[in-house]
Amino acid sequence: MIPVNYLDLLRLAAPETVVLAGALVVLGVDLLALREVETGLRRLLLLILGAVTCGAAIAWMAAFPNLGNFMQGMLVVTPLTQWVKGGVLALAILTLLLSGGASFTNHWGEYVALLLLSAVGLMFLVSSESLLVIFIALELASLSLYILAAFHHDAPESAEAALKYFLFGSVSAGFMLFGLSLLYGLSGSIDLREIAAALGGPFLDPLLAVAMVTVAVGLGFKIAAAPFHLWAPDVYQAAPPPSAAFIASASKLASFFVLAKVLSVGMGGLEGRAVFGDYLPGWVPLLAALAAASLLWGNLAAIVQTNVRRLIAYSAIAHAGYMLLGIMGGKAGLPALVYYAMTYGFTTLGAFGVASLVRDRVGGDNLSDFAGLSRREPWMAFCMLVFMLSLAGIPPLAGFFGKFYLFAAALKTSSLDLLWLVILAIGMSAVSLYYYLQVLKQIYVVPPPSGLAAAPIPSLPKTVIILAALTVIVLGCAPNLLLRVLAAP
Amino acid sequence: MKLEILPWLILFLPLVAAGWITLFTLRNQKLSVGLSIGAVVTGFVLSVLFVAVNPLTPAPQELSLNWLSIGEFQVQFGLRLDPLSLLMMLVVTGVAGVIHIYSWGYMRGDRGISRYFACLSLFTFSMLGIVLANNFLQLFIFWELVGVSSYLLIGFWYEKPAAADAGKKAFITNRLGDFGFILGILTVWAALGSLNFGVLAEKLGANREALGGAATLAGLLIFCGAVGKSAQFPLHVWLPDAMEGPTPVSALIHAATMVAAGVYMLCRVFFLLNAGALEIIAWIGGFTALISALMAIQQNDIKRILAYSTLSQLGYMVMAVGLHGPTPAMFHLTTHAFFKALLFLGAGSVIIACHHEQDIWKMGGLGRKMPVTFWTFLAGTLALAGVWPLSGFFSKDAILAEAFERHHYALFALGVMVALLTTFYMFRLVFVVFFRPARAEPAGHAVESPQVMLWPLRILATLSIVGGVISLDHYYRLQFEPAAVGAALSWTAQLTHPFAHAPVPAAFGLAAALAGFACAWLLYRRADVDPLPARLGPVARAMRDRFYFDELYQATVIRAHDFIATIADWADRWLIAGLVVRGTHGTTELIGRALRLVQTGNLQTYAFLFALGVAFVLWWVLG
Amino acid sequence: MTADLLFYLFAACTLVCGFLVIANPFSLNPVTSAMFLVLTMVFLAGLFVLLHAFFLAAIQVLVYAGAVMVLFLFVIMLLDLKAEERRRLKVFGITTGLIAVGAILFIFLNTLAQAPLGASTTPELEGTTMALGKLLFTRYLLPFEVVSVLLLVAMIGAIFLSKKELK
Amino acid sequence: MSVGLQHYLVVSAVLFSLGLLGVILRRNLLVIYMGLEMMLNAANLALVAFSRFTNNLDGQVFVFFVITVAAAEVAVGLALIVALYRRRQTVHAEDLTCMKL
Repeated sequence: MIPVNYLDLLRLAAPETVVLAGALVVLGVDLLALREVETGLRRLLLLILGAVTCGAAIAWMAAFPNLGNFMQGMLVVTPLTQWVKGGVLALAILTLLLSGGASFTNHWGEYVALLLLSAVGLMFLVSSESLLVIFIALELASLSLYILAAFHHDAPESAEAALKYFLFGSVSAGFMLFGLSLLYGLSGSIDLREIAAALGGPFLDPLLAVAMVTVAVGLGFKIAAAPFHLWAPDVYQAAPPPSAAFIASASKLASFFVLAKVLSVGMGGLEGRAVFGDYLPGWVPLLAALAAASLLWGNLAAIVQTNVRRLIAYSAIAHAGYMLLGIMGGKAGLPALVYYAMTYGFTTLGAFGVASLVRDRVGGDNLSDFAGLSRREPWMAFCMLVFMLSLAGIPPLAGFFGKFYLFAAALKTSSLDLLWLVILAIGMSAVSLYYYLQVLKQIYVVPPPSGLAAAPIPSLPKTVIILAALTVIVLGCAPNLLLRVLAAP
Repeated sequence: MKLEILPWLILFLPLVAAGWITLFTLRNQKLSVGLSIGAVVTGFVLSVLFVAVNPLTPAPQELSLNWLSIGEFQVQFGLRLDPLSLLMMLVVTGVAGVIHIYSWGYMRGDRGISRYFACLSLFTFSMLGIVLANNFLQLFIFWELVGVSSYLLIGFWYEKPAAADAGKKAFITNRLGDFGFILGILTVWAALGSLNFGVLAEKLGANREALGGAATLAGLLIFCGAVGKSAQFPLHVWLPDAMEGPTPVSALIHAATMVAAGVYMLCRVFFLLNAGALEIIAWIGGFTALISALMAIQQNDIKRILAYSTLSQLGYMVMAVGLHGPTPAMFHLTTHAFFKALLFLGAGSVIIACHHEQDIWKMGGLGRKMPVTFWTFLAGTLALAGVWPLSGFFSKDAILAEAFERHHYALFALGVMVALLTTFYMFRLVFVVFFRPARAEPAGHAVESPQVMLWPLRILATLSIVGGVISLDHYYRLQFEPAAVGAALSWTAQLTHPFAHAPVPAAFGLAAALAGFACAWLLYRRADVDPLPARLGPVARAMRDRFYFDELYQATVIRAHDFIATIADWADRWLIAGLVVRGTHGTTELIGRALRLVQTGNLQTYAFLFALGVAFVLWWVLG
Repeated sequence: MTADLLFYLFAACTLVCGFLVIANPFSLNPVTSAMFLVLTMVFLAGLFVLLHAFFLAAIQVLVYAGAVMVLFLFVIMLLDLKAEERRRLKVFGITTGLIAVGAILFIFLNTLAQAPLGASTTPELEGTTMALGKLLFTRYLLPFEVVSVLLLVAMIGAIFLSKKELK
Repeated sequence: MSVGLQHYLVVSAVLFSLGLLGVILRRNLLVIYMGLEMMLNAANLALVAFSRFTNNLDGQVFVFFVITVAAAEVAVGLALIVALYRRRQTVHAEDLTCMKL
């Protein structure tokens, strides 16, 4: 009989508990106190309540840095997981504030609560090393996100996209569960460290390879890596913009972190080698294949897109390819990966924000709807410039440094084994500039359509977008701010 | 090292100006202009002060801050101060300052003048960043920033679709070169574990073979960056299009400084390049020099002629680097910065006077109406043509001498040929633009430009004339061959030094200039339409040797020109524009069709592809 | 020996019913599929019993056959979907789908055949309610709590999504 | 040959593939869901079998949670179908092609 210390659990899971309590409060307040309040005010109050909750959780983590390990890996809190959770919460705050001017629903209580609950799921996902908790947390986050994707009350595509998201999520959850069961069966444990100890390496049992692949399929779905990305363009295009932004940013950050953890902690000795002529099965060749496919598919498909959100979706697939290189970079790659995923999160969130503003104003988010944005909204145009150039990897923005550090880590760790993949990645990032400039061309060069009524844009989303752009610039100029703490042993 | 704060100030003043203008003074044009000019002129004064206080010595100095330190990955943000960077800093701030002042006159009345000066300041900052960088990563960051500011400035008149497209083309083409560059940087880092130039030089100095088998590859990858930025074949296509930007921008960015950054970078990392890489570099440079000189002959747009001429001279410099001669390369880079900036500014003056007419066959007779412009332009032309005792002669001679001394006679002959062609097309330009009566209405009413535009011309003309005898090569030699350097020669000794030191190249150089001038004189002194395309030439005033030159031209030049033009056009259309810039109709069509087959929106198709993906990945991992 | 026979019986029934869920040659009505799914679940519960997982067998029947299936039938009735599935079958789609799934199944079975699983310890584990319950509230306390949050999400979602939008 | 772990795993793998096949081939969303349920159940079977043959109760606890999660998922999924049916009057996968390319 193992004694349980409930206080211990509460102490370690305090940030999650705070957010969960916040979600319940939001629901309760919405039902009891705000029934009669006018929608705009109600929305504002609920969003601020949600943001304050996330802020409180961050503050808690900063003030009481409790580290520890609850019940052999059920909950493992380290400085790095705290930072990743902080990133998830910061992205949640921005997503919430981004919704301040949106009108896709009237059920703001449910919306905010679900967003917070999915953040809870992502936080548990980040800080657990137990297969069971990882699975449940993943499902918690996913279920909330499915619902969030369907929140658009008068757009039929929204429900369709959510359904596709749901179906693919469930199929990949099925695959992942199958893989987890094999992993459990082969090692006799559900704790990642015990699994690593039981499995050893470096030679890969075929059944273990199946387990590895199916688990990677499940997580590959979450990170939208090709060929498991098919849902992403539809969801990014049709879900309410803030939901899509959250799916593209926070969910991706947490999923990448957990994929890296499952592979590097749980299958520590099974890297294998992905060099032509010197092939050793393992997760490096697996990820290399996914990365190459994502890079090619994402970048090439983005070239022909006419819808900006769909374009961002394909570019997100391509970026999943870059980030996979970070996992292959091993220990040195992890900080690079987290840095990249975080800055990418801010960038893509901001880009979705701009797209959502354009959509509210012009009525669509096709490329042509961005025409002349620089003359209507110079600040938003400038922010979009920052986001696009950062995604394309132009210094001194965060996207450049993130890529550089990822590539360097992957090359160094693999002692040039992955050179071919790095070459592909750099080449594809050169190609990507083409479609990012396509967006900028619309914004800066093409004259705006005449007869567009001037309307003030809500200040809350505007502030969020400018904040995101600032973050991208500052973290690009001074990457050490974030990297130093991420790489701290 | 005294006054260590100065280099930092010089670097960051333009950035402060750019930021301040963007944030606060976009509406106040006068203040914006003043801030921008003030920043760069102050930078120049401080540079002079700094060099005066700290005499140039071969020992490099570094000022650095820790920028990044993550495990074994250490990068500094630092300034490397040695003769190379200090001289280049003087050149950049000096030329930029002159061009800033000129722009004030040239851009007067443009609505976006504040934006223009903000971009110009941003450019100056980035260029200084390249010059002063002490490590590869920092160099690359500023390298890209220079690309961004060039993109913004080429597309400055974004209402013109051609300008916007040219900006995009320049940006993307440069990105292709940078693809190789960053890969080269990563290779060097993976092999040697550092990005700092000083550390790398030490490591390679201690062990020549430290890079192992990757040496040639790394060298060529890094050279890719220079191919893009310095517009060498086959990535040369963006530079002529970049002439869509305002003329002072062409002078500063696409003639004097930014495009020279590639050459500068090659000299900066000269220690990394091994003989194999250098050989290829030399040939690419020589080839670029020749084809672009040939192309320049048949251009009618005054700025495009100068653009091709720039390409050709850049090829010259790259060839010099490839011939193990960073000293002559940097020497020529410096003098070229003077006279090519002068020529562009002179062209700008002409263009303004002719109400934005750029076709040389619609000009004429401007020599009388614009005397200052004419005489300074002539000085620039003579310098570019390599006429003794102007600056171009000395630097060009240094390159030819390098080729001659290394017994690289093929490239030597190529260099002489290019020198001949250079004189030819430049005097063609001079004759057509400044002599004969005006051929079109605007040129008839042309008047001299305002003083704010003329003083920069005078300053640059002075530099172009004396640039060869102010010991520039001596100081560069301090950097590259500190062992072989003697005392600086007096300016009179420098005047005759080439003839004493290496008479054969000097004689060939002068002869080439003379021959080129003679051809131009015969063909264009009295021409009102270009006689070359007509092929027969004006029979009425036929003279035997005229025919002789004409036929020679037909037999060799035109055919070679046609051939090369076909190749270059093919490269432009298919390699660069086709596959990358425009994505061609075919490519996008293909992708679109493939995508339509896959992303049908149909769940079943998605599910099937998902399963197929799983099966494939399983197969791949199980091997 | 009886256990072995029962295994084969239950396994065969599970798979046959499973097949009939997805491809019933006699009826494409979702109600039939749902009924066969119930049977599949029940036979699976039988397999669980053979594996001495008594508690799970009970749960399986209760939750799946009891709750989930009712939910399915409820929705089918609610949407009134009797005469829907009358569309042309696509031979190409079916073939390619079969090939893809066949490939995956082949890989699974092939690796299972090679896997060194035979010599395991003698099974003596009993999945009693007592043992599971103790674990649930000690070692598995955290997932237990997280699952409760998950159910909350499902509840909010189900209510929000299926209720009629008030105009 | 007496029934061992391998036998259960084979059943599990076949059931999993059947479920996947249902997802790929069937066009009625409800039946697709049933396929999904079968995939999850196949994994459950493998977990229970492993638990039994490695003398480790973790697997059974895992299954307990999976059943709960699956029930929650079904609730949300069916609600999604109902919501979709309200707006589009269809439960056919082929009718869901608003977005392409």
